[in-house]
Amino acid sequence: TKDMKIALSNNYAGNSWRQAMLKSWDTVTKQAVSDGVIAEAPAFTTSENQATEQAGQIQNMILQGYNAIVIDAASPTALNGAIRQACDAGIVVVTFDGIATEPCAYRIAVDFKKLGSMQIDFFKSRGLKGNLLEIRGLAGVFVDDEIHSGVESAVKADPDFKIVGSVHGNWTQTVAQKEVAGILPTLPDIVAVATQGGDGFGAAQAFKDAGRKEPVIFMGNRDDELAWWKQQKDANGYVTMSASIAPGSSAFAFWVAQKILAGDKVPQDMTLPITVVTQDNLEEQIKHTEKGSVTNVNYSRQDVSNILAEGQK
Amino acid sequence: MSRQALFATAERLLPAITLGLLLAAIFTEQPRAMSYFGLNLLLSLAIPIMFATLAQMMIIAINDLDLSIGSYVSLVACIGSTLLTSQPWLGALALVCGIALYAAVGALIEWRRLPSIVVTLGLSFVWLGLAVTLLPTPGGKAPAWLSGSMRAQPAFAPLPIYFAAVLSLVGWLVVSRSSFGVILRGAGGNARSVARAGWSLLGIRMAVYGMAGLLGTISGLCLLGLTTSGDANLASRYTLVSIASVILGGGSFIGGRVFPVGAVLGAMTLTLAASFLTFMRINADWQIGAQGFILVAVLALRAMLSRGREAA
Amino acid sequence: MNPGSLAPAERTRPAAPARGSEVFVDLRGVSRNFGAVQALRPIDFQVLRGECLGLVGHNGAGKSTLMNVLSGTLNASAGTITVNGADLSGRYDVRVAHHAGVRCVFQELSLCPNLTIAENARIAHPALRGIGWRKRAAALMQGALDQVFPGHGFGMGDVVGEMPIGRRQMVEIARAFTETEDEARLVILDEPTSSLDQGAADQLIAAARRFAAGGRSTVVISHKINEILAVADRVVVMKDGTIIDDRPRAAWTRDSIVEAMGHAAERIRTTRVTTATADTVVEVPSSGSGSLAFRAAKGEIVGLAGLAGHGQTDTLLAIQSRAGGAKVSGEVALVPGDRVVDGVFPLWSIERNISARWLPDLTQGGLIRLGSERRKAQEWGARLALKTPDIRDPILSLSGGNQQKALFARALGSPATVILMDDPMRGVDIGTKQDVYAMIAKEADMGRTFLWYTTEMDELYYCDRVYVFHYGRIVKELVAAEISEDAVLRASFEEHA
Amino acid sequence: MTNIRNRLGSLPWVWSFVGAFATWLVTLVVSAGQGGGQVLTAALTFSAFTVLVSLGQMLVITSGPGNVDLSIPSVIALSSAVSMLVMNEQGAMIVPGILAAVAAGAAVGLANYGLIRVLRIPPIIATLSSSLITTSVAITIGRGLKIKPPDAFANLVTGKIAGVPLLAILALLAAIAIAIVLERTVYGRTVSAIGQSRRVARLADLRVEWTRLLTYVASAGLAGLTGALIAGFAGGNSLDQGEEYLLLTIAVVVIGGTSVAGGRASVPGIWGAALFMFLIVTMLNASGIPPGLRMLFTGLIIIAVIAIGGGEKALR
Ligand SMILES: Nc1ncnc2c1ncn2[C@@H]1O[C@H](COP(=O)(O)OP(=O)(O)OP(=O)(O)O)[C@@H](O)[C@H]1O
Ligand SMILES: Nc1ncnc2c1ncn2[C@@H]1O[C@H](COP(=O)(O)OP(=O)(O)OP(=O)(O)O)[C@@H](O)[C@H]1O
Ligand SMILES: [Mg+2]
Ligand SMILES: [Mg+2]
Repeated sequence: TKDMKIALSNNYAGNSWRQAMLKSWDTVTKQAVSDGVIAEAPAFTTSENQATEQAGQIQNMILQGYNAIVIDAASPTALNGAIRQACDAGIVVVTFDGIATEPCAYRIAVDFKKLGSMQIDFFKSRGLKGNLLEIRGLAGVFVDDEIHSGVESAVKADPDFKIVGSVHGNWTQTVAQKEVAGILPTLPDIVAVATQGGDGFGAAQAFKDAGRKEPVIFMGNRDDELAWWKQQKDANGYVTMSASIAPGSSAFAFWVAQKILAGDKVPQDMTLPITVVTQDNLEEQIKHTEKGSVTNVNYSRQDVSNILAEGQK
Repeated sequence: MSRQALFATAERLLPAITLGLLLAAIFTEQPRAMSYFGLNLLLSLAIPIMFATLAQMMIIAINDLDLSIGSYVSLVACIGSTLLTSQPWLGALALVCGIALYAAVGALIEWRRLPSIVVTLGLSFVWLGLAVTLLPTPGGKAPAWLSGSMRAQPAFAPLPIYFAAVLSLVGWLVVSRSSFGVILRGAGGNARSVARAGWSLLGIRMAVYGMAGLLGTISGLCLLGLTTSGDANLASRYTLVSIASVILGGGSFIGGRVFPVGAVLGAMTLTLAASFLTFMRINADWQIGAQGFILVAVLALRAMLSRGREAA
Repeated sequence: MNPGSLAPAERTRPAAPARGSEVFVDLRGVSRNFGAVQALRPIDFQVLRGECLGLVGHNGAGKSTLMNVLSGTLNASAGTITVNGADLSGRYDVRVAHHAGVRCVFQELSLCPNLTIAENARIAHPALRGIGWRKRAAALMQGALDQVFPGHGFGMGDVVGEMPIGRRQMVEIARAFTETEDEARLVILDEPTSSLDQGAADQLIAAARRFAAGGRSTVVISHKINEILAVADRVVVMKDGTIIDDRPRAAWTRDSIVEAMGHAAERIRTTRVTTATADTVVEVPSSGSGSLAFRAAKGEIVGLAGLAGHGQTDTLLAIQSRAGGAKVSGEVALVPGDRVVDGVFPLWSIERNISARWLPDLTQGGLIRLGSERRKAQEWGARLALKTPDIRDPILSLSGGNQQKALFARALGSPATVILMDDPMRGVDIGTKQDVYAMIAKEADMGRTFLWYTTEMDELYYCDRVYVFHYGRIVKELVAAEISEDAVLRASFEEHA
Repeated sequence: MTNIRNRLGSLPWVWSFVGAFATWLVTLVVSAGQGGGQVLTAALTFSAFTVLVSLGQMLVITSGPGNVDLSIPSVIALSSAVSMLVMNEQGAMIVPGILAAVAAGAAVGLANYGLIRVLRIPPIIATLSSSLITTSVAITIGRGLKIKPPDAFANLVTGKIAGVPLLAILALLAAIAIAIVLERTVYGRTVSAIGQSRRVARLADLRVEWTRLLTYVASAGLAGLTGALIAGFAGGNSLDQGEEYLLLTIAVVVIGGTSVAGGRASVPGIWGAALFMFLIVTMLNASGIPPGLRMLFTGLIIIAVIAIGGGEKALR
């Protein structure tokens, strides 16, 4: 595949996760290019976080003659038209993180439902019981709905928990902080907060400001979230957990695309493991996380083969 | 022709010139784009933007601004991918209601003399709320006739070119030539004068908003035909894009100065400007900024021409 | 356009004024108030068929308000309106008025600036629609302009906003005379000549006479008494919202009208004793072939004459912004004439409008002293006899002439030593004009320089020197003794190389 | 009665406070009277940011029809990164950090004005373009990394005096200062004058272009300051911190009674509308209805308040 070209189509660059994702792509593809694995692998970001713009971007990539397009999709369905056109033009399409439902595309999915339900399972395992606050993402977006339905079904199945409040934090720390601060005074005691990532630290700040005792806040993978957790852990033995999707998934997707181009057989649907930080490996993870960034896993070609092989079993 | 007239003509032709320049740049960078297939790919997403732009232009013609057109287009796509497919009559009814609501908002704005900018901002939440309620997670499916017709491959030129030509012509006839268009632009130029001549500003505003609603509806359906499924946030950026397109096309925010042909060309230009970036290799950090530079460059051209005209 | 409406020119005025005494419009007990301001006290007002009615009165007398009621743009607070024998009270509005044949050219011009001449005709006529409406609209306007202002030189595709105010006024006047399925039976002209030069004003007067001769009616409002005397069959005088006098033309003289309006009869015009000094304060180099250089001295009153829109305003604006090589020593202030476009801040009070030019001088430690601002504004309001209950009222609550006075106060109250006046007496009543003339003379005595563009020939006699403009060039300089209507006109119409 | 209505009509900002108060009452009812005081404290804190940026937006909108500053979100992203980089977690660098943030904002404001003046780009598009460029600069500078504020700074911006957030006091002072500027300085009067007509203002010898320049610089400068404060408050900078202020500032300014057509500003309304916008969200969140309906009601409430308050009074 040394004379082939792979492009990354990205729809948003405005937060640390996406920045880390782009960085992972950059690191891994630079290496791959200099190793002569691939001819080139540029990344493109739309100026607006919008499916229509990304669809246009993909159409241009078709014209540019890339052999494969790796997509972090703005919408699971709205790009289907453009993806179909790409497939028709003989281009390999791999979607990750934000996946697309178009059957011809490869999907590197994260089980977002599980990301929701595992939070409740964790609270349960901690022996908690009572009122929950749920912080959701951006309304109308696939990921938000998936995680939410995971949380919701788990809570429904468990009489011990009740969601007493729900706000939309838009995966943005400041928004989460603002929304939680607003609703908090109207809520009874909260034992735990279910989150979607990027919002845990904001929630913690809001609780602190309101002079309330911080409940168990499920964390994402941002450095600030882990740092706060560590600080609480050292101060008073605070226990929580973090689960997220690693920005290195872009590297994962790159290798998948490369393998397909190289002729390897790869399943249409793959699952990327959720990256988990626990009380025990917290310090370890923080050490590996760039300051101010997010916890990451940089997948090598070998890792990808291993994970795929495991998935086959 | 005098120098001044020359510059004035160039200024009028500016939207076409910038579009031409962009196309030329893209063709040089990627000769493959210069084909039926290539043009279709480059411009198909401009179709819904053209409609949204004309909708915005109607509103701008009477000195208002519509901050809700993007979410309205998204809502239409959501209705289209759910109700219209499953219960066509109900779906059609919902779309008609949307247009009627638009007209009602126009009436409210005139009746209470409200600033359109906040009313439509509020309205954008209403549309978005309805869309999220209807389609909490992206999906649904466009009616087959819709996605089929947007995939049509007519003879001679690709579909977007036909759309652009027809829209320009109809827009020009209705807004720039017809006797109705005069009243419309007159209301933007001097509403008091129009009212003093006995026209009902209420009627004019309702008609304008109703037409904007209709154009927005068509925009949503075209977009749905292209994407084949709905999404509550599908077209939120159309709000700003449509405003920018109207301005690129030579229109101004006040005074009833709008140009339908320019607006259509502006919509195509903006669509291409975004694509243009994909053809240039730019450092990832600067890709967003490069869009800004392109916008500035395109508009700077206009400034140069009008300077030239004034100096001549 | 109905060819009968503007019958062939009649050179001489008809001896018998009204054709029959049939009443066309009859207003009875009409009143109108704006909040506490009683703009119209209960008033009876008739217009006869075939009559040309002159309406005069001081600024704020209620003339425009009465005409607004008559044309349906304002509702009367009380009273009945009968048009053509039909009682229309209660359901009278613009549409009804238009249908009954009542047309109005408003004091504040109301064309759509973004539209062409032909398109503006469409705004006035619902019947102009369907295939070929553009052709019909253009023909309609062309016809009307040809009749009212022969030799006008307009193209029907010209955009109104790109014309100077005088030209816009011509278009709007002509539009009022156009007819489609609704005939024009009564045309109201509210200060139609305020921005017209003498030639166009004369054309209009002749056209109004012809119109009346065809059995239609006109109402003309003007502060130029000579025009009223030239055009009217009957003159009605208003004062403070009521009609105080109403006599046929023959029973009036210039002085009796002025007196009836409540002003002292005009002083005999004296040639000014110049106070010009030797210091040149304004200098504009010649703009090219055959054009004279412009110069003004300290204490001098310099007139800018010629046909309307021949570059006088541009010269004033160039001096203000010191463009085009203009050299000015000292501060400059402008009194605009086109108050809507150039003069008034519509959202502000009278006070703020007046003080806008003074702000830097009212400032102490970076803050405007509100007390002095108010005191000074009030003082200037009083000096110019501004007619308002409260200086804090919105500027738009003032009558047109009073708005103009506020603009005078803005410039005269400033520390500027050079005052530019862009035909500033538009719509100012005679009494005030006299006061302002006197004030200008006094200020000039004290060393201020006035550059005065005017379309009123009479005002040139107040000048020390006059430059005559023709197509953007200064073609003639007249010193005090040479100034006469004849000399100015001759210079304006001469062929210049 | 008509008298009262007229009086209220001339105080367009009253309605935003009425709206805010009503929403707060409903929130109390929904939450069974619980936490009313704390809701207010939270509202004051978060409205403070909104007020600071909206004051700048108000100046821009007042300076004439079609004038609006869309670069605010990107300025916040940039200035929060700049301030945190300069402070570098050192208490001694707090003041330089804030100054740097304001300067970064002012530079963007200057660029905005340059685009509008030199290239004659309509303000909406000019500020939109510059916001895209600013975002790229922010990405390049900040690399998307979050830097923590010095503890002293964080404590300062989250501090309270007698239950009243320091930030709210700052925003109140800023609002009072701007109100004085508008009413009592030549600059302020000129902003209103050019908002009504640039031509008339120029003919009245007001400094039109200088005033426009100051206005765009002030707006972006205030956004710059706010960026630093948000970074301090939120425990660090991030690229998406300003996103919500794009439309929020416009809504707050106009609901507060400032005329979109330019020329008339309303400072108290900024506070009323900022509180109102925060409390709507809180009220709907507390009511527990589904997200779609929440947005729907947000929109309807905004429209209702603006419609009841009524819009521009007819001029003559
Ligand atoms: N919209 C308004 N609001 C408040 N007062 C008004 C309004 N319109 C007119 N007035 C007042 O009504 C009175 C009559 O005004 P009007 O315009 O009829 O005077 P006019 O006779 O036409 O004066 P001019 O010769 O200066 O045009 C004036 O005192 C004016 O201030
Ligand atoms: N020197 C001047 N004196 C008087 N009026 C002027 C002068 N220059 C411009 N104007 C008028 O002021 C208004 C604003 O003009 P200006 O040229 O400053 O705007 P602009 O910066 O070109 O704005 P835009 O780019 O939006 O057109 C116009 O109506 C113009 O005719
Ligand atoms: Mg009048
Ligand atoms: Mg200019």
